[in-house]
Amino acid sequence: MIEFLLDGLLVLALVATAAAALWSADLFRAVVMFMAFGVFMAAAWVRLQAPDIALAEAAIGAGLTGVLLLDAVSHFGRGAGDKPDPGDRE
Amino acid sequence: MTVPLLYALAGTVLCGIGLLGLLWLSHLLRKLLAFNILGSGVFLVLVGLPQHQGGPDPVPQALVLTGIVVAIAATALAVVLIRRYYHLSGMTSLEDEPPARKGGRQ
Amino acid sequence: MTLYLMAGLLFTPLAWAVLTLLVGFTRGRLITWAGILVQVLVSLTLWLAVSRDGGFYYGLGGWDAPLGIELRVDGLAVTFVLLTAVVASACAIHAGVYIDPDKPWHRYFWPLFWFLWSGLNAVWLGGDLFNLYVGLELISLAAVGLVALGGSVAALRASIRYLLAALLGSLAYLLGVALMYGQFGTLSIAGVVFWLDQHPVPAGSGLALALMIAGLALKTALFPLHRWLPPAHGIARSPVSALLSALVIKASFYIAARLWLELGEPLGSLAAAQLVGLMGSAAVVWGSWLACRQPELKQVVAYSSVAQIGYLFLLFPLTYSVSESVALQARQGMTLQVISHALAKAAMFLAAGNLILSTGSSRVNALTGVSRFLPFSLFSFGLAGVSLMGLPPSGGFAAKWLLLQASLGSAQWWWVLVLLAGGLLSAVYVFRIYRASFLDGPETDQFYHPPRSLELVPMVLALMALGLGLVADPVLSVMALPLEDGSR
Amino acid sequence: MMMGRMRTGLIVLACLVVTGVLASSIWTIAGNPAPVDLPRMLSENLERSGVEHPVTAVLLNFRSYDTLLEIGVLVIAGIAGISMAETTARADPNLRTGDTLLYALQRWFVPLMLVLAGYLLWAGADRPGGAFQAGAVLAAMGVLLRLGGTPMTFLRPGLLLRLGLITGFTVFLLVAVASAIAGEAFLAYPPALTRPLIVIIETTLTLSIAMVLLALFVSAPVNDAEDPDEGSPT
Repeated sequence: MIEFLLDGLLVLALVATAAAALWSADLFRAVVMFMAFGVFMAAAWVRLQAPDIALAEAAIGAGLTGVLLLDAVSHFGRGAGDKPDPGDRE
Repeated sequence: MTVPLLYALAGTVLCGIGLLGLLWLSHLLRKLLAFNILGSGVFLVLVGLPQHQGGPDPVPQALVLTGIVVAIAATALAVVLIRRYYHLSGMTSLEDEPPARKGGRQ
Repeated sequence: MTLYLMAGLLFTPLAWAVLTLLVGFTRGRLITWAGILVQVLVSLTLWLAVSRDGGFYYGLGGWDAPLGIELRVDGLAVTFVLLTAVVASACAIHAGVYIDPDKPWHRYFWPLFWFLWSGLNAVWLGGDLFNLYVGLELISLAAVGLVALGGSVAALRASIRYLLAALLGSLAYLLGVALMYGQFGTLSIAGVVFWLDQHPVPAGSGLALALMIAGLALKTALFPLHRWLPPAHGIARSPVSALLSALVIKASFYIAARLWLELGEPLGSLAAAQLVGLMGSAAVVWGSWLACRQPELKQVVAYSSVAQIGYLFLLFPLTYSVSESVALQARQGMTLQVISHALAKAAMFLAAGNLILSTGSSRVNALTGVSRFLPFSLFSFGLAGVSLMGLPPSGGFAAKWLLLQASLGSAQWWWVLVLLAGGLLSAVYVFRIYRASFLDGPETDQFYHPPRSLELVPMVLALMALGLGLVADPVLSVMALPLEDGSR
Repeated sequence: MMMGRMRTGLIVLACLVVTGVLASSIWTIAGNPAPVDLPRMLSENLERSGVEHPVTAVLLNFRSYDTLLEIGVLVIAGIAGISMAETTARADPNLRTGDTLLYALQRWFVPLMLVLAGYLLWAGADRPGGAFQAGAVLAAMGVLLRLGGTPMTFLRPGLLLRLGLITGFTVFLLVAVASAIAGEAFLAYPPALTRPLIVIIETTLTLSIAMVLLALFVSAPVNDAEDPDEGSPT
């Protein structure tokens, strides 16, 4: 029972960080949320008995992709395009 | 309901979120984040669904490792393209026509 | 013997990608010519071997499916391997002269080109669902890299858009693969077909096929998912456009068609088949209509690709719950349409590149008076147009004739209207180019003469497209060869 | 504005429908057992694969063709990336050398990561780990060094970089074709040499994977020279 609770919480955290990564107002924050999402994904892979993927996800998903995107965000500058900016202005 | 099935269903939700982000958001970096989230959702389904009955299955796990490497390659390439695009045009989305170039394409 | 041929076929493009990466553009061109020679010889020999002895399965790494990856070497696959060898060689020869060797980034053209070729071969031969995914990604990334090469704003815009569409399509396909694996426990297409032959269709397996075909339709730019194609194909260097339009979009279509032909009957539905056919028809009409209205030459050709892709998707309704003979006609029509469009469209893009080189402008209006200076490239363009319009004796005519017969044979007359409308509209956009070039303009003496070799390549391709109708029967007989089960 | 609302609504609706259909389909599929038991076949053949860890066996033996092509994808991304990079060496003004936190991170993490990468690579044969994870850690280490201001001249587009990008791929490819020349199938390792060959492939792959990822990170911007494209009016 307690295990299911744990898994449920992890799933909730995954969904919440994914949504936050896409819709937080600040781009920098969005990428940090994405890195948190990567960490939770790594945990999910451990729960799925896939340690290989967990390692790869932690190194690539959370680490490398995150740094790559953070670097890009700093290139864009914090001011430029940091609104969620939905494409519905016609 | 088993643990792998739970994660497979979580994968579908992530797919939905990722798809929504990819279609709705216009900032290119956000689209890229959405692509990665969509990919993670697909990977969860790929591993979770077969493990629901059979226990750990190394084949989809290996496939996901391959998929992750392909995803990082695509992401890194996209970042290079997007950064250069921003550097040259000052734009972060594909929505507006670039000022230098009017008409020509419908 | 065939074992060595297979190894050569898989090894050569990858090895040449490595070799050309290490040298500059000019030396890369020389190396590429050697590679083309090897690859064409290997492809041709393999085609002859298969047409004599029949197809076989080739287990990579010595492992058979489902544990390992099996390649499926049958008549259709080797025909497309040979087609790729012809078209890619032509584009490479053209590119060797066309592309400016002094720009430092053009050294990366050759390795990307060879990776693209290896990806195409992987897709034609692939018999494993996940391996096809990797092959698709190989093709997409190489194609995006080729479009972006040089990196002007417009090229970057087009390539980012192309990349995002291609990635979304791949993920949809991969999701379908995940469902297939969850359902059947195997990734081998033959394994799934074998199991479905003997068991009732399990519930919930239609979605996997739908997802895969939807993703592939996006990558093939089927209407209404076509909007990424014209910018990408229009902005790239002409030899790259030719590769993209002739071969790259065919790869994803080929997988969709294979999946539909093998799994469509058990897993598909009549509504889905008709829907795909409807989208194809809309593509034919809408793409041709827009092609008539584009101000830029290469956009005309790109929108013509959107239209010609539409014909291919008529395969779906024409093979679902129809008689065996009708399905055979539809399959043959599809094959001929792929081949003739590949040849004709490559010829057209290469000729368009020559015209742009000669007039110094990409606009249709700028062609005014060019007919007096560049009749050869213009002639190639027109010959290719004949095949696109579907006039006899071209390959396009044979393809559309077969599709027409299949429509009538299965009493689906509404596709006949599409075939006719598409033919008429394509005549309009081809003649529009001609009219522009035969007008007399004020400044008719400032044209640059491209080298003869540039003009020769599209002509050869256009003549092949034209002559395909005459040799359709032998080509189709190879394609219909069954697989030898004993060689597994 | 009205159109925009409608479009947004449609997109949200479509995504909800996709999610719902997908979830219900997964629920149905999860109900029936898969007819082919691949994990069992795998464990039966594991001995012949040369490594003890099943995931590594799948990646580098049973489905090695996938891996070969996948490294190809990585190399393509690297090529396309460096085709956009500067061709002349120039110091990157964006490097943040003065950051003390970064310096501390570097001092502690870099040796740790190096050890970790080595361990992951070595562990791959019989435990979780392998070339990809090790390569990624190595690349992350490089990124850290780069952010700290190490110039990394070997990442300038030049022959050295291109050699580094493809070394792993080339070794893999040569092994694949050597077995084919010996009369086996493409990529079939000779039984006696399976394990050493896999180790060699993994080691060179680790270096190349790290190199590609690092090159993509470093080459991200910025080169002002451009080609006039064919599609634009002149």
